[in-house]
Amino acid sequence: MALLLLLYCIAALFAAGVLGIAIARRSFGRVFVYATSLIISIITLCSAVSVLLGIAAPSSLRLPLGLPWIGANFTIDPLSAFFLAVVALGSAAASLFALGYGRHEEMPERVLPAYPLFLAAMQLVVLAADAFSFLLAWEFMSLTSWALVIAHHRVRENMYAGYVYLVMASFGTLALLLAFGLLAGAGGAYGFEAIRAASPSGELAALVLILVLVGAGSKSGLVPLHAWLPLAHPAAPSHVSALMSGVMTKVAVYGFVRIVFDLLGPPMWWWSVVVLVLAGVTCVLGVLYALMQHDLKRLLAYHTVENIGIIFIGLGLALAFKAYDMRVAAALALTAALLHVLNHSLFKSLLFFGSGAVLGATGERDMEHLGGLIHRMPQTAFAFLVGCVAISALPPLNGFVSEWLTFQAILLSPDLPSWGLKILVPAVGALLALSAALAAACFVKAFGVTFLGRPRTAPAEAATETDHFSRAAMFLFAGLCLMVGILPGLFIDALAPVADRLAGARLPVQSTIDWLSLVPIAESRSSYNGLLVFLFIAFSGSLAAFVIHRLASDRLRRAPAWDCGYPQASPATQYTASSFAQPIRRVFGTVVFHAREHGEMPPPGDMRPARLVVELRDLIWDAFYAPVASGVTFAAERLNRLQFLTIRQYLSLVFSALVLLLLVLATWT
Amino acid sequence: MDLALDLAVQSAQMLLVLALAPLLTGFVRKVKARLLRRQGPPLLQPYRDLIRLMRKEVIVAESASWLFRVIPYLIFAATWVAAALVPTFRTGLLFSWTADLIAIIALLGSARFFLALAGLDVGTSFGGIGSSREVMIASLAEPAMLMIVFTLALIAGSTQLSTMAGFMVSPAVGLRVSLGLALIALIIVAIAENARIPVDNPATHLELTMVHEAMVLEYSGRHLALIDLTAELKLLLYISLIACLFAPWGIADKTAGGLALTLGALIYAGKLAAGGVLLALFETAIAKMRVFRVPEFLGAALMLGLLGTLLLFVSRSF
Amino acid sequence: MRGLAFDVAHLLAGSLVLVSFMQLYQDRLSALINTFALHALVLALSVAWQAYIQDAPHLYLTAALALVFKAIIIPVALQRIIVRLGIHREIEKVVGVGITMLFGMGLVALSMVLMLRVTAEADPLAREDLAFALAVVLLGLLMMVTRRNAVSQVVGFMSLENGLVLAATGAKGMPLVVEISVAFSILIAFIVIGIFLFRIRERFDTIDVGALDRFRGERT
Amino acid sequence: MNFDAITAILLIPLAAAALLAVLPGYRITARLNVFAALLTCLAALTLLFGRPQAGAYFHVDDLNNVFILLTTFVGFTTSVFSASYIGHELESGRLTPTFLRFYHAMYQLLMFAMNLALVANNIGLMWVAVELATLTTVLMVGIYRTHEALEAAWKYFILGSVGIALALFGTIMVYMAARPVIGEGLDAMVWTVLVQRAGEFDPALLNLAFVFLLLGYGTKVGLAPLHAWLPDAHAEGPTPISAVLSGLLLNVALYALLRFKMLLAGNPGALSPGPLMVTMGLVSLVFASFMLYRRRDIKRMFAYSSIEHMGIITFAFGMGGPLANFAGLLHMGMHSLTKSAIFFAVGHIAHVKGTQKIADMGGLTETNPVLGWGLVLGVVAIAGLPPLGIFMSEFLVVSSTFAREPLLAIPLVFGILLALGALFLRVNSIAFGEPRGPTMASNASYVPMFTHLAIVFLAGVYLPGPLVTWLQNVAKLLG
Repeated sequence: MALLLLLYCIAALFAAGVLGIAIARRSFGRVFVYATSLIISIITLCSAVSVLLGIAAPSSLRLPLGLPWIGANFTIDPLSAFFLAVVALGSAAASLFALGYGRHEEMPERVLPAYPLFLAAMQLVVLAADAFSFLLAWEFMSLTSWALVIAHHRVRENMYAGYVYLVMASFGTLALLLAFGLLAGAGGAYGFEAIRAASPSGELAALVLILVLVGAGSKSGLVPLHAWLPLAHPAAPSHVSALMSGVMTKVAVYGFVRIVFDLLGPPMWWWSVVVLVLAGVTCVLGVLYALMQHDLKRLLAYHTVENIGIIFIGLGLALAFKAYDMRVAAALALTAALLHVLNHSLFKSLLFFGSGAVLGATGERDMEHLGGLIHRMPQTAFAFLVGCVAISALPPLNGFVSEWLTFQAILLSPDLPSWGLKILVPAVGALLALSAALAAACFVKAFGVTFLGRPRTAPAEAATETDHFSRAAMFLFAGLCLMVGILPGLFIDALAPVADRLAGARLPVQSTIDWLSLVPIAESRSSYNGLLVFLFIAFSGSLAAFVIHRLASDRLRRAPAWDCGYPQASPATQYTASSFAQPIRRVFGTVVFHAREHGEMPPPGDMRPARLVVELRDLIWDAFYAPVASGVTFAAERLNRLQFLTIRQYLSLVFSALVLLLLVLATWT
Repeated sequence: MDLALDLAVQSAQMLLVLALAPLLTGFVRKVKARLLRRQGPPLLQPYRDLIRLMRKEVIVAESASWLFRVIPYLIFAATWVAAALVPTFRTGLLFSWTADLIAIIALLGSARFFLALAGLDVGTSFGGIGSSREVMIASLAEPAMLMIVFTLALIAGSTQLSTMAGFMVSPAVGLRVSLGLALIALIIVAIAENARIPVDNPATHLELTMVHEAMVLEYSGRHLALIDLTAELKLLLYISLIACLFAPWGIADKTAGGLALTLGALIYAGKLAAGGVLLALFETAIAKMRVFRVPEFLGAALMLGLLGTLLLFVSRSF
Repeated sequence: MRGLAFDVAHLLAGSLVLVSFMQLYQDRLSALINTFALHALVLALSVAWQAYIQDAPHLYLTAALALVFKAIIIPVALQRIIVRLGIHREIEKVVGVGITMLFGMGLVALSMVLMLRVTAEADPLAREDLAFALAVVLLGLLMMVTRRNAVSQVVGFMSLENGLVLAATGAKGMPLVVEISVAFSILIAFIVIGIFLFRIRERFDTIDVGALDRFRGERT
Repeated sequence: MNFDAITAILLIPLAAAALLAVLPGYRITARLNVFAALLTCLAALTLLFGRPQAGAYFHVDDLNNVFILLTTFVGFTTSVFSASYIGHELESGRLTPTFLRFYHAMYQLLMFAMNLALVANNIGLMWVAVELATLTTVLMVGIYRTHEALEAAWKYFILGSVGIALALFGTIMVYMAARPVIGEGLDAMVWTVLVQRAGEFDPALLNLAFVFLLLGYGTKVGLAPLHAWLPDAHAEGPTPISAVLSGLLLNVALYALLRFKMLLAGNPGALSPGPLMVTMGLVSLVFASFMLYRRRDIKRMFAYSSIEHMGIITFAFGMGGPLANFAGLLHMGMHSLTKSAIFFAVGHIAHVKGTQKIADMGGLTETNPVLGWGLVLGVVAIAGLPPLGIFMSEFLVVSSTFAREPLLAIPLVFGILLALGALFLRVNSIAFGEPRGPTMASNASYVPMFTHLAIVFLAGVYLPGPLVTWLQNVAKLLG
């Protein structure tokens, strides 16, 4: 009985959290909490995978908790099993990483209790099978992660980040609450079964879609609801950042998929237009924002926004195909999206682990203060490099596979009857291509500035390789990135039941194709074999090396770098992150960020150096958030006068209320 | 038997591209020189250069990391594999299904990714300038390339080069606006990708104007040789790509016998020569543009590609 | 007899409304307090008359209460307060008399309209009575709103409460009337004592409620 | 009448009040106070097992049974809290022993008044009880004799009296409406009789009556724009009284309102009270949420949050229907428990920090972890975050409303979100960040606070079946 076991695991996590309050300050507290989380996550992972592979049967369970007349319902079906596996995998790695990384934590009493609760909440969301339990878990997830974000509460930015995060999260939850209100109807049939049975009518369903898009979007970071994400994710301790970016956003995606693909009934074609446009904008804006950052963790957070965009492109395509009952195409798009969910959770967690290791070793998040770490932290550097290649969608790693599948799905768009989509989808494809290329640029910058070159500051100079727990976690995920990249067929087959359930069709079985290559539709149409590509590259590369070293020379001399006649140029003369991004900023930034740069010349006699000042403006914040904030402030300011009236004026308020009501009564018939 | 033949052809192609690449570069140089009424270096000069460099010892900067030494082999391998999968004189190569056009482009992308990293590794400002400009150019060239792929793939209903080439020779194609746009875009991208004039000047060493050369400034000896060879391979790859997509005539197909193969090979050589001449003509006719004009140049390519894709739906309805 | 009973009750109630208007008209405190005494007197009469026609002896108690407490003790007390405060000929209005009067008219009309909606089978006496009582209540409230001085606000409150008593006594056979009127008298006593309190402890140099603002919280 | 639970819950506080008025000494009186409250609570518990049948003056049905239990329980826990609180006040010299005696007497008197209002079957009696409760609280609000306290008391007093007057007028009119049907005399004021024959009353009179009752009792509930007394009364009075005010008195007033709403609901000709209550509820909610942003005094802030929640509850009852009513009842109970818990915390915080100014507090979770996290937990609960009880009730209100009246749900959600934003804006600066302001040791007992929070948490995840069926009956009763 997989489900029962899973629920026991969740209960154990809760217990660990409560226990964590007591033992947080003790020496063994860290080890206990993280080890427990690790073990439980592994158990969860196993049972989830077993359900996904059909070894254990899907099942449902009803506990006498939550809403009395509905109870707390839990179900594990392929969809939730897949996402549960993603969650558990991420949690396991994060716990493993934290076993070592947690040593750097100066406020364990604020992290240790909330951490297992956060894990438990995420697993509960995926398992919940009625609106109340779902939203309860969902909001509890926000709450616990909020507690983790503000763990280092003395830092003002963290408090601000936590505040924005909590408000946005509640905003999203309320949107979902409204959506469920519509789905459940006035009778309050909150069970997913009942909702499925009563699929709402056209415009009602459309309203639900919008609300879900707002709710899940605000949690997963769809532009323009992403504002909290780059604030909150970096603020948390790195293993938690990894969880929030790599896993929690996926739970949000799960919410979207569950409601829109499962509960909401047949879609209309224009839904996909909404989703696709939002998604396309999201992925390009996300990567552009990222390019402008030089805070490593914030850069990664913005890339989460980009990848969420990519995932939602897949989902939007799936909606479009599903609306026209093109099942195989829908299955392809959905599979692409889900595979990218897995991939992103892998390499984003990996990258956050890497940044955490750097943070632990140097105490720096700002790339401008780093550099040359590849010499001092070679293993971390290698793992981070793998993550960079993967997230830049380069073969033979996993990021490329899912984006390749998405492109294949895009290439099926001509068969769509609707002209709007015919035109829109290739445009979205252009956006996707653009964001992929920009992502590569961005990670050249991230890796190059952080790990290559010469150290820019003393801490970077003094960095030492991180502990073996952290390295184990990183190499685990690096290996998985490679594995998904070269053997995608296995994972796609595992996703088949999900696609079957939600899209009504499945891709051809991949694992039986010779050479384990990837053939979504037909070999004449398109195929890709990561394994062979990997082997060819390895082979020809080593062949070249061998031949050259054998037949030509293998002599090597170390010498100072070519200095153009300016001896011992200081490390400050290296290219910095912002100077690296400058050409791209000039190409895109002037439009997207109103980027302005001007030289700041000190007056003659002033010894200050001349500086190049770059001004960027976040148009989305200016357009959506600033007005709301100022509006609320204004209204509060005005209404606040009512606090300072005289008794007589208060009486006149009462009096006018009375007269008003009497007048209403006099005119009422 | 059949498999053996396929294997033979496949390896033949791999060696062929490797062998022809320097020759093509030398040819282009020669033609340019003649156009400028110069004698020019002998055709085989590139081979000599390569061999000389191979023999030299490598000088590596103190601040360079292991990555710096691995990267040349890596990018060479990636480019070579990519080049090996483009049908040159025969379609339906044994491993053609390993990577479709998108994957080939992505392979070149990974090569560029690592080369850009190499530029940053030593920690001088030249490398930085080179890499940052390289990725800027790439960030526009790659989407443009993918748009071109879209156009062709939507026409041919496949991203598999063999299939596409096969479709292109078939009468079903007809003459289309989109194809024209795609061709122009592809040429622009090819020029940018191979760091030719007007985007970049492979001959210059005036740091501030160069991109590719700045990136590899720290390389020497066999590493430099590999990088040069890679660049030459890339040029060859792009020309044969254009050839196989837009002038697929004469490419032998899977069933073809020895005669057809040799014929295909000859035709292929002809195509390469033609491409080289055209390239040389173009390069002598035009001047290098400022770095920040390049985005507009490539933006045009991107627009053309997108336009081609969209126009499909109009022009298809004949 | 029935008709007479009705007319007298009607007359008394109506005159109560009239006196309320007189109160609105007053702008000097002492005059206002005297008018209020009259108000209380009329109320006492009307209550007594109700007691007579309903032959409900306990209502006489209420009448007596109204007479002694409201018509004599309270006015005297208030007079002494304002004399001590030296505000007995103070003119304090927020809104001009004319507007106040007009507004009062409007209120009376409103209460009439509202009452006429009541089905006639509820006996006319009670109905008319209630109409007047409502008018008196609203006028009292209006007075509290339009006066700035605490004393006159108290007066306004008391006339409002007179309206209540009128209504309560008009409601035939309503239990607890006496208790309620007693309770209210206590309430008023509290208010008056409150004013005394403020006066005795030298905290508020005037009992103009507006002055209380200085001590309102959160003003920084 | 024979001695039963009702008599007990009325007589015990009354006797205790009399006793406390004369007894000297802080220790004994505080103990006695707690003891009396406990006894009352126990007596109320017996109502679960057997209820005396309705008399002309008193009755107990499902509806007021809920309230009685809540009132007596919170009354008890608050008395425990007040024991530790008042001790500190005595040491710090803000209260003199005489005033202390007076305070305890008043506390029990208030308990008596509220219980009376709840068990009263006679609308006149109910009115008298509410008035009594108001007067006692007025006296307690002014107990510190500072300018602010007196001013707050005075404001409360005047506004309260007007409210009382309006309520009485409404009550009289209900009688007038009932008399022709039921006949003169006591019966026409007995609620159980009224509700049976409400259908035959004159609708116009009932409407008029309800308007007055809504404004009269609404003043006590603290609905905007009748709320003016509430924030200052909470801010300036002793904290236990703030807790009782927010947790209980508002509920009692709302209870009175509900009784009359049921009368109107029983009459086909009368206007449906729903829209009125919904409007006032929404106005209060949004208004209070906006007011939360500018607060500098911690107690005043939570007073405004009480207004906000009263708005939500009124809205829920205004919407009607089984779901909304259930949610309203649940929300009422949860709010009483949570808000009083918060005020417990606030009381201790004010002692620890020696001030009520939010600006002078900071980093409480570091300086006083238990207190700080208690406050955070309370705010989390009051902001409607899971897994605490208010989340459940808000879930039900919002979702059921949106399904029925989408346009009404929008301002509701807006107000809730607004309030959450304001509350966390403040609690962030109080509980987190660099520690600010002085920190004195506090010998407070956190038992009451965490008892309440524990109950709220339990209710959030698990409601026992009997309780649910009971609340559902009440919800049906409310129509």
